[in-house]
Amino acid sequence: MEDTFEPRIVAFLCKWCSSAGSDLAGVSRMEYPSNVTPIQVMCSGSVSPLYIFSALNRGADGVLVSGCHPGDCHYIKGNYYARRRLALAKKLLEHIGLEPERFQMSWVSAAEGQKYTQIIKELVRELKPLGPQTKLRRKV
Amino acid sequence: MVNIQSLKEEARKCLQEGKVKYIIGYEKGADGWKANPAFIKKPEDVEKLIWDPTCFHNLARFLVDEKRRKAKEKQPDTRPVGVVVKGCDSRAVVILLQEKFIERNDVYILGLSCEKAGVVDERKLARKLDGKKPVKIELGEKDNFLVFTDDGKAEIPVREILAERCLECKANFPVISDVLFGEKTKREVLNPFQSIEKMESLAQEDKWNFWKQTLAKCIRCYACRSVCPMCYCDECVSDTINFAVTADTTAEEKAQKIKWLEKSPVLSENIFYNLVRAIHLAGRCIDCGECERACPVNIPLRLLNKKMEKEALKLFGYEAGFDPSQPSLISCFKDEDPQDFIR
Amino acid sequence: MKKTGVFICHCGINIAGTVDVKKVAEELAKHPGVAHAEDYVYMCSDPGQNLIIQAIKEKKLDNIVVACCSPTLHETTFRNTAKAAGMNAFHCEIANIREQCSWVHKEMEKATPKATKITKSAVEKVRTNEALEPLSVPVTRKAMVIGGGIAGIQASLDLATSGFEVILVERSPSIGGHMIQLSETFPTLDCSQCILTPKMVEVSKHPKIKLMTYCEVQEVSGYVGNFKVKILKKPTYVYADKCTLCDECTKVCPIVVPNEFDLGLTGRRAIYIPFPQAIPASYTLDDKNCPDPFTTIACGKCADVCKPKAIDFDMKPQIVEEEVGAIIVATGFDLYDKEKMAEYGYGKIPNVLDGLQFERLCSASGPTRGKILRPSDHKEPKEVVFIQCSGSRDPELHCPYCSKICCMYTVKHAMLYKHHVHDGQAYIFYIDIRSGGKGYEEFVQRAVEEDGVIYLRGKVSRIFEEKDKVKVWGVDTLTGKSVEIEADMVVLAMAMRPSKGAEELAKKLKIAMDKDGFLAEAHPKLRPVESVTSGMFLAGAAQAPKDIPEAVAQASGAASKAVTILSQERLFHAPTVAKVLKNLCTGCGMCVLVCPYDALALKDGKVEVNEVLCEGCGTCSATCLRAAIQVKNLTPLHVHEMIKACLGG
Amino acid sequence: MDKILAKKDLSQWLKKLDSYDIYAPQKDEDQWTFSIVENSDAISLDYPNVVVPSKKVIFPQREFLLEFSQSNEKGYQIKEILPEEKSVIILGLRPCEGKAFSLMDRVFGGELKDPYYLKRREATTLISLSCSTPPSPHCFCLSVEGSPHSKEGLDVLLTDIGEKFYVESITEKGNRLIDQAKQVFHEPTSEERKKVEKIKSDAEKKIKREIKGLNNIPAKLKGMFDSPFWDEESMSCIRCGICTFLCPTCHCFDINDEVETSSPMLGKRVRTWDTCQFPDFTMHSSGHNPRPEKASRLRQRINHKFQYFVEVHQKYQCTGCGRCISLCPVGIDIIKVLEKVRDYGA
Repeated sequence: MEDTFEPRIVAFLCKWCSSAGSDLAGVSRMEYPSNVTPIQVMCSGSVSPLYIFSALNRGADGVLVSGCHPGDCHYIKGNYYARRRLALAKKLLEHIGLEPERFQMSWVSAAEGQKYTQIIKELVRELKPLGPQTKLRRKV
Repeated sequence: MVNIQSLKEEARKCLQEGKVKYIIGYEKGADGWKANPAFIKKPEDVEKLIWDPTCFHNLARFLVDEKRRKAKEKQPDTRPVGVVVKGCDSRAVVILLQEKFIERNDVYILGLSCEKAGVVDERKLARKLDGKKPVKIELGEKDNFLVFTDDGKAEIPVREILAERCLECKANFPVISDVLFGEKTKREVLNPFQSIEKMESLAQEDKWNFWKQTLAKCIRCYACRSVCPMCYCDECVSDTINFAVTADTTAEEKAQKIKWLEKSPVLSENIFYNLVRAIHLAGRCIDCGECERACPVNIPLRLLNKKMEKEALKLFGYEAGFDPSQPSLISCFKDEDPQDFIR
Repeated sequence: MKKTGVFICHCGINIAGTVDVKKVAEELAKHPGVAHAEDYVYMCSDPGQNLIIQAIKEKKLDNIVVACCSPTLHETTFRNTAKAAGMNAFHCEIANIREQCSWVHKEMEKATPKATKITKSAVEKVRTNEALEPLSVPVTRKAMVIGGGIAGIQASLDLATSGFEVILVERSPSIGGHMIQLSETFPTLDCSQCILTPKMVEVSKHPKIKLMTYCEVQEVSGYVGNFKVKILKKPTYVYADKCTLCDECTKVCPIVVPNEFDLGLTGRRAIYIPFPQAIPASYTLDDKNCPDPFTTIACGKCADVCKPKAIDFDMKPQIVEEEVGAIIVATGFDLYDKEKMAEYGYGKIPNVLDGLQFERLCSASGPTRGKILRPSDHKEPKEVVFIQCSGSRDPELHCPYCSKICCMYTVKHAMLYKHHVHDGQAYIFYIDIRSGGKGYEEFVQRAVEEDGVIYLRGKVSRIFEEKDKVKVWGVDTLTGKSVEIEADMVVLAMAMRPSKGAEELAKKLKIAMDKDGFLAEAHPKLRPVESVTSGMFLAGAAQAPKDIPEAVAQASGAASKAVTILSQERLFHAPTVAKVLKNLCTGCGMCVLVCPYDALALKDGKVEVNEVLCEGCGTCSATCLRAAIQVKNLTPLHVHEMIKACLGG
Repeated sequence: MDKILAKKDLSQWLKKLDSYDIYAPQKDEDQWTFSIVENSDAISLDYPNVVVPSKKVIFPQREFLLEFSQSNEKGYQIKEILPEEKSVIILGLRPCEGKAFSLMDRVFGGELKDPYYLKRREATTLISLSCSTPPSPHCFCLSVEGSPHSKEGLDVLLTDIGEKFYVESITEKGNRLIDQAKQVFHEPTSEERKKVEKIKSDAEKKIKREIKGLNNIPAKLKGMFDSPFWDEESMSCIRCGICTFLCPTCHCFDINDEVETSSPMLGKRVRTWDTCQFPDFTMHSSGHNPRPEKASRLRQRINHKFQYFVEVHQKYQCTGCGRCISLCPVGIDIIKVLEKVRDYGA
């Protein structure tokens, strides 16, 4: 399972820091696994818990939300709201028995291509042993 | 001790003086022992009002209907509505005020203190009586309930049949009211989160197996959201069609209704619905426990809401329903909010 | 069904090298609603763009997706291409399959499906987009500059000379900032006041500059091009127009307090003129010290002796309201707090000074008329120890960052000292010497070679007083020996901090600060003089420690940035702002609380968006429990569709 | 055909029927549910009303109608999905639920035939247990042309006569089941015949609740359509779906397309229970909602059961099982409502 299974990960990246950071990773030709499909949002503060639930419901094996470091938010405080809102969502998902690794958050600045690369690598490494996420996935 | 007579008197006065439109209280239900919501319009009807350990309902829920009704009236009667509230219900009123759903002068709050008790848990009671049919329940003198059944009377210690939510209640008397009946006797609550701690101690997989079985039972009758005063949205994000629609709603807007989850009562969609409800009630749920009581298939919904309540307190020092002027849980933050879970 | 066109760029081999672009095109052609899909070697080239325009026209496409590099690079290019083909700009979306795909993966069989997903998700997004036109607002062609130091002065002059009205707000009684306190400046050693005062005079004389000293910005509302500012005019109790500068008042004033201009090395009266060349040249009665806080008696002597009757004790604070189109923040710096450097005896031992105090000692206009005498006994110090990085580069205890100018001004200090005291010896404790800058390294060399300044690499462990000496214990990490110097005076190159009150101001202006409290620029490289809030610009040490030439350069940069706004009749604002679905809104006001820009307000129980204030961050929409407020073209529906596409669902 | 079956032999009989999926009431914490029998000891026939009635077996809350796909090459494609051929037994449902099926037969088997329902109904044999004591304090079957031992809609009716069941086979389907295990069935003795009659008549006496003068109500309702009565009565209604979802006779449904993947487009058309109590039940795409208030929805529920259905099928669409009364979170009592209708304006 571990070596064959390729987790499908959705990453919500804020435009100004994390998406820019992931662009930098590209510009610097860093390499990381291809499991993550990014969705660019304006600010991590705009990520509703529904987005995470929906991604898991649609069969994501893992979800990442990444924004600017506290204090660096392009919109001054959006990431602080994200931090609070998504902490609750994470607790809730773990409460119903979802593996904590399945939903994670990170702060990645526009200068942290290296960190972004690292996070994706770790994310994939952690998700592989878990196998496919079937708990919240819809079966039509 | 709450004096029901003085409640009736106050109610009568309000109605006679035309100070309120009507009064939402409790009356004996058809089956003879449980309370039902009562809508008292005439002074003479105040005699119907009762107060006993079966007054489960969170009557703040009906303020939502009242607002909708008023919105439709041509010349709305702007007098307040009188509403009887327990401690938990009063906190629901606080949330409705905090979220500007109602204004303070829309309601005349008749507060009842639960004092040393609260409401009974029907299921616990049924187990106790096993088969016997209750006809009347009263709060006894010494921390017990007097349960009258078709054959005689039983004295049951409060703790044994009291509803979980009352055992964990943070304020067993109204935090907001225009008149208060009964004493503000703070009941000692050892651990307000007892019920979920067992749950929390489980391994991830056991948690999952528990919820898998439990939520598979959900028939999506939506009694939980229907009975909840906080679920006042005209259109719920989990509804698959939009009906908060007016003449000027464009076809495009209608087409844009998102189908986050399917109507099918299958596990994945049931979980989605319950996750959405739990997260939307975070920092808003005041643990009146009505959702859990109303659920026909016994889903322990408090275990979801209580978890959010606990985290709100633990992570952000936030308690719902005590201060209408405070910003709601997710519309504020502190610089020192925890972020150890963030890479 | 809407017809979508998809255009996949090879970017030479940048994309095609790791992504099978043909395959992506095939896959997308199968995607419902995709009426056209093709790949091309360089989509951004003229032929590439023409091919897009052609396809739009021939296939009557409703919207297009260009799968290429990051939208930060060519989004504008292709949106203009779409416009050229008569399509609304917002019916064009970019799928980033280079930076976020081809450049970070090696195997084609993995990069290709990912590129496909990214492109499909862009297709789903563009299909959900609505056509939008930029919002346009008129511009108030007038600027405000906050802070009257060299940066503020330079910015004001540049703006005024470009023909725009400027309001220069300074909280102290005179402009000039810290630069006016300096004696000489490195590396040229020309006199600071001599080069600054002409600019100060120019400011005071310039017809387009409204100078507002002893004033503070109290409230800022509005948005780029249309800010409304409330300025608090603190009472000076002296009518500048009547005052003849006869100085009679100070002679009779009984109250003496430490003189800020000399950093407490001298005293001044409660009624005073900050320094001889102050602009505006006028006296100020400082009401913190008069009436005497202890006796609470206002003696009134000054008023008695004032022939022109320029003094008015009943002068009241005023609020002045102004409208401006752009704001430049140049609030400068302060030195690191005395208290925090107690370990170096700073503030306790009279002969331990900070850099600015030393500047005053060297300055011809200073307390000692330019003679270097130590404060305790006015003797000439024969041995002086200069300590760099006092408070800088010390993440554990003090400031983590490098204050940048200390290396240079310490060299200057040592040199000036030698020029005054030829038989004296100067020691400098340092971690590194950072002398990047025109003529800087040569300057350092000169100090060592010509003036015999002794550099000791290492940190000072202890400073204490012994008899009339200041003992300095330290280590020379190069020789490994511990050093003990019996100094007559110690000068600390204190760290630079954002000036006091900068944080408060930043909150009023709604501009971000970095972790050290300096004002944050919009982009560290590409937008170094813009704040994150459009229409507000940064200049000088308020943004980061910097020396005079840098401050001046940034000031001119900020000014020209401001001109890009002021020079326009109307401004255009991105139309991807929040919209309210009135049927769903219950008026709970949660979104109003979270909006960083005060762009939302409740009206008749529903929320309303001030579109020009809204920056489209979407925090409101994630807060709303009923999705009643959404950002145009990035609504929950957009995200929902993108999620589905990303997961092949 | 009447028989006797010793209770201890029930499991034997069921063994013989292992080709069937057997649904029977089984206890799960405080509640009973109809679920497939894994081992016959789990069956508990002495139970109060099962919360979710056995209608869920023949009229499932969710069922597939067809699957569809769409691609740029093949265009749209559709394939019907019919219920799988599988014989089913529902054991131990109450007579009122059997009656409920007979009512639903009129809906799904009328001039418009519903293949999904009918196929399942055909494949299902109903073995009911008559109520010697009312399974709910709110039973009122006698008032709505039912009885604790009604055979309507059933194939077999069991009556508990102590150590044994008195077995009455009503249909061919019923006979077939009994024939599969002849040896465990015996001819009833005349005592046993008397005993069962006695038990049945006693059972009727034990039913506490009733509505008098129900026959005038349909006409009365007709006249009360626009009456403010409904506003009054619905004040406490919270517009949840309990009363209708859990009513053995309620059969309204909604149809949705559940899309599996959108590229290529693939999905199923799904039928799920719906209820007149939900505000979106009557929502028109125009935005017009003919039943915007809960008053009109409570009225609909009562009118459908006691006026419209009567007009079309000459039957009340109610079996008196009492679920809607005992499960309503705010204690709305259909009997009280009907009595008030009866006495309204009198």
